[in-house]
Amino acid sequence: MGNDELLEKLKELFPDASIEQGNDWPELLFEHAQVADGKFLEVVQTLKSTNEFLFNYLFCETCVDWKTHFNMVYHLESTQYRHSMVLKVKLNHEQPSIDSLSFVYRTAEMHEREIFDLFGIVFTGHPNLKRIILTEDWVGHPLRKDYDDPINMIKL
Amino acid sequence: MIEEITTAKEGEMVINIGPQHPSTHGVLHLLITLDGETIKKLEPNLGYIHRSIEKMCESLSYRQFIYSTSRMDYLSAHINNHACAMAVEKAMEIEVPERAEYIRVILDELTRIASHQLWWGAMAMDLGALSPFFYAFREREVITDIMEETCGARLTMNYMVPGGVMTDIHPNFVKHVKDFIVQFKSKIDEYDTLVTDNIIFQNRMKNVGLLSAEDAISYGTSGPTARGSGVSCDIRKTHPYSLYSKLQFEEVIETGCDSFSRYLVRVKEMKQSVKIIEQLIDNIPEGDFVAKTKAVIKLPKGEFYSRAETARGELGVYIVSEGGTTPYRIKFRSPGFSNLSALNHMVKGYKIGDLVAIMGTLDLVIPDIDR
Amino acid sequence: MLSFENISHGLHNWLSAIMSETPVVLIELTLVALAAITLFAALGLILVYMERKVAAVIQIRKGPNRVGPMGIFQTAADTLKLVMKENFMPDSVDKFLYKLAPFVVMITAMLILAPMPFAQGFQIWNINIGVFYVTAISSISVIGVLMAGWASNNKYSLLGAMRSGAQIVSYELSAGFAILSIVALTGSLNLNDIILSQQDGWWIFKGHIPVWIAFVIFMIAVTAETNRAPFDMAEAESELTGGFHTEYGGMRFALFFLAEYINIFIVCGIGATLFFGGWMPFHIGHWEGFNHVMDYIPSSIWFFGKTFFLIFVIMWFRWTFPRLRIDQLLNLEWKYLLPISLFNLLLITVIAIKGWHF
Amino acid sequence: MDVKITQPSLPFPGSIQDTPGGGIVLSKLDDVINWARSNSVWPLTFATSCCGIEMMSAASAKYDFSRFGFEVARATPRQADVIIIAGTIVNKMAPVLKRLYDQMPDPKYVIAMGACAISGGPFFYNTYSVVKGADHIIPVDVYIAGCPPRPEALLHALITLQEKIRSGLTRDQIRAQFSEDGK
Repeated sequence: MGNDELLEKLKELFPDASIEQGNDWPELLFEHAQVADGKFLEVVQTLKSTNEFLFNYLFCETCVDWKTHFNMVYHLESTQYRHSMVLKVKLNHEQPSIDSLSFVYRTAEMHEREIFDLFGIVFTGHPNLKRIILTEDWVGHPLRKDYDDPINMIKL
Repeated sequence: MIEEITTAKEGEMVINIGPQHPSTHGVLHLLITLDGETIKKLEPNLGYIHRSIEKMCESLSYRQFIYSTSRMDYLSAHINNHACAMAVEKAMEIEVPERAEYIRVILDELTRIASHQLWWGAMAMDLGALSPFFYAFREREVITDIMEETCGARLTMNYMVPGGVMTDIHPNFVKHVKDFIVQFKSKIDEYDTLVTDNIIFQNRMKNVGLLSAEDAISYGTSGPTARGSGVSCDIRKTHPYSLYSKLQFEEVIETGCDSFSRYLVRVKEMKQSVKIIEQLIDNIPEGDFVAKTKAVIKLPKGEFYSRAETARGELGVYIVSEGGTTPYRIKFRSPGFSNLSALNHMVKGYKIGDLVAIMGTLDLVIPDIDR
Repeated sequence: MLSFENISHGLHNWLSAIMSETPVVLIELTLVALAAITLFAALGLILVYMERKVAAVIQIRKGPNRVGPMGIFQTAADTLKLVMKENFMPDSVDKFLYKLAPFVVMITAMLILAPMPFAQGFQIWNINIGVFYVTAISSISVIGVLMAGWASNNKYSLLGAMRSGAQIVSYELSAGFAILSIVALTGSLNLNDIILSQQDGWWIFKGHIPVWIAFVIFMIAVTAETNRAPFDMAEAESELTGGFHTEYGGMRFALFFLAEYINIFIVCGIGATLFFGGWMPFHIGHWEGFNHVMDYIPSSIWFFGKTFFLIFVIMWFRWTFPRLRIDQLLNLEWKYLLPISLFNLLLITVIAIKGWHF
Repeated sequence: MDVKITQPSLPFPGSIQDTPGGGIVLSKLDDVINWARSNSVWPLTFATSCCGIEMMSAASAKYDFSRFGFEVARATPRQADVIIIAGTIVNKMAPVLKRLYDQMPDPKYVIAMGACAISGGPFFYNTYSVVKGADHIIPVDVYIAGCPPRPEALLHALITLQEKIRSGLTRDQIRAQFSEDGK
């Protein structure tokens, strides 16, 4: 499916989300309230199992700290149709939490542990949510913009 | 990894592999639960070489941040640089001169061969055959010499810059690459006699470390790991970049889903890479090797993603720009990280010896996983 | 002619002439012990050097060549360094067993030197059950390995030791059957008798294909018994870092290291004795002239030549083959080698009874 | 290296007096031991990142450090003499490195290979997890510059280490000497 067609289809399916054409792929942005209470899993399941989309390959999962809020960014691809899309969810900055995708895409488990480690986002329903890269006793989440470590970081 | 890692039950033994262990090729730490010699559970513990590259890149300019990527997956340094340069070029809408594209693809493929050769030697070493390592390095050293001549470094090149390549190729480049191809073609069969056809080796590899196609996709694996399970995922074919849409080569796919298929994919990929180099090496066009760019690169506001096929799989470079001279956020989607997540699934029920073999076929580079 | 036999006899006669029997025996025992230890050390140095050079040749490189001419003092430097290293002991080990284990392994290796016929009439102990003695003693070394693995209080060591136990106990069987087939042919357990029975040709040539099968099985089994690649389960560097000797360093490690090479020497010596006639020169049936020419080469050279050739073959294995997995290793023994060697022994017995060999 | 052994001002009765010839025998023995130690430097197979590949290159047929007797790479620290820190050391790795070093029996040596092991190298600024130089954790004998250093540089470092060993006292002996002198 081409990007334009995909954009139309997504608009039909998710009328309340903000959808726009990004630099490469259609971008679907949800506010956190729209996908709270387990609705996010439904959205992802729809994207994964609807015959038109079949987004079965989560090739990148990451997070961006925009100081006022976090953006979870999921890059999805269909190995059958070879089309891709970007799924974004806005999370609030105080208590960021979102449903874990580790039972939908198993690769998400490691990615989410990394994001938990470096951004401090809590994934509800994650089977083994603990730090994976930093030591257990590490204080703070270093990829947040307000992270500061005067001992280890030498600023240029 | 779905189950919780609990303390060892009666008759089980928890054993630490790594951080310093010969089979992990670096400082990976694996916590495995054993019943006798059979692996019940495996949990990777990363971060022993987490160098905070993503944080560091947030304060580096778009010309500088490329160097840190050659230290990420140091065996595919050129391809990493290429992916980063592509991301910047895409954002700046820089047209890369054709000569630069030719040089880039040739070097990419040489890197792929060198990486696969090192993997081949190291994997044989994991299985206890020490000699193939030396045979692999014999050819690899020729590639390193070619790289050194043109790029000035043996391993971490930083040769590709936004808009092209840093300097023109060395006058002897074409000749030496051709010599290498002749030498390599005469030796590649030796690899098969020494390792592939060995009965012990085949027994160790066949029907070990099974990863079905669905699992391969679900675990987000890419590169030879996924292609060994019959998943077509070569970015060079599915989302062609640079010159790859014009080139004649096959995407190597094996459907065995076991360690041996992953092994075969890599060995065959070396031959395909030679094929690609042969198509390009005689026709490097004259012209500029780098497009004219401003001294200070400022990316427009937005998000940019570029994908490239490294020797280990798909590398994604995700740049979020606020319009300044430094990226707001950079994420490197490293192939090894996702491939490693499938390891627990692959080793369950096999022996310790198999774990080493399976890890060998995943071709993990730990700094690439930890970043 | 100056030979080992003449030297030892001359020494004995001279000692007997100047003193009574008891001091003679005592002095001779001391001399033998000294000679055995010297041989032990020298063999260790030579074999390690040889291993490194063989590896270098197979791996298209040069190997040690800086320490002394051609690097021949390399292993001497290594040994001296290991002796001078800190003699430490980890805290959590079983102290007594930890100290004892290397000695068990080394003493076992030295004990098997006793019945080895190094040259014509040159043997420490001409025992009439030599073959039996060798098989019996050699299986003690596994106790040392198990001891080391257990005492180290390290999971890798324990795994390595357990693997080694399973492996040595299984492969003893087929090695035993391969040895038995020669015993069946000669009808004697005395190593000297076995050698003398090969006066008109070595068993490997006289005994038809069954002896070849026995020889191949013997080589596979002893490679496994000495924990050498492709059967180096007990050490398995890429899996278990160091296997049973992970926690050993310095001199204690050196003892394990040397014992491994002495064991190789011994099993190859036994192999050479059983299948290639030991010190017996290359004889062909009743070609008196040819046989006479061959006799001019000293018997010790024949013995060491054959032994070192077999050692070379075992080293060749090591640097060529990948390692087997533990279950494959045991399958190979119990499902293939053992039935084959049992049947082969039957065949050889028939050959021996009917006298079908040359 | 000349280390002067200062005579105690008041020799107490019963202290070992220098006898003619005795000192020579001892010093000769020391020479032999140093010769053995310098010629048998077994590295630990320890590599964290890129420099490890150049270490492997140094083992390969083209550079072949087995000529000097370095090829007996031991996987367990108990049997190793030298630890070649090939690559970046991060905060999480630092205790492990210290422990590996502690597990090695004396005499032991350390080579810091590459910019990362010397000072953190390219990862010096703006990183929260990199140890700025492995010598913050364990004492280093030889430093090799480069990112990564060439295999020849590694060979040179190993030869330098040999010279250092051959030239005299080990670190602990020097330390003992200094503490005797009250420094």
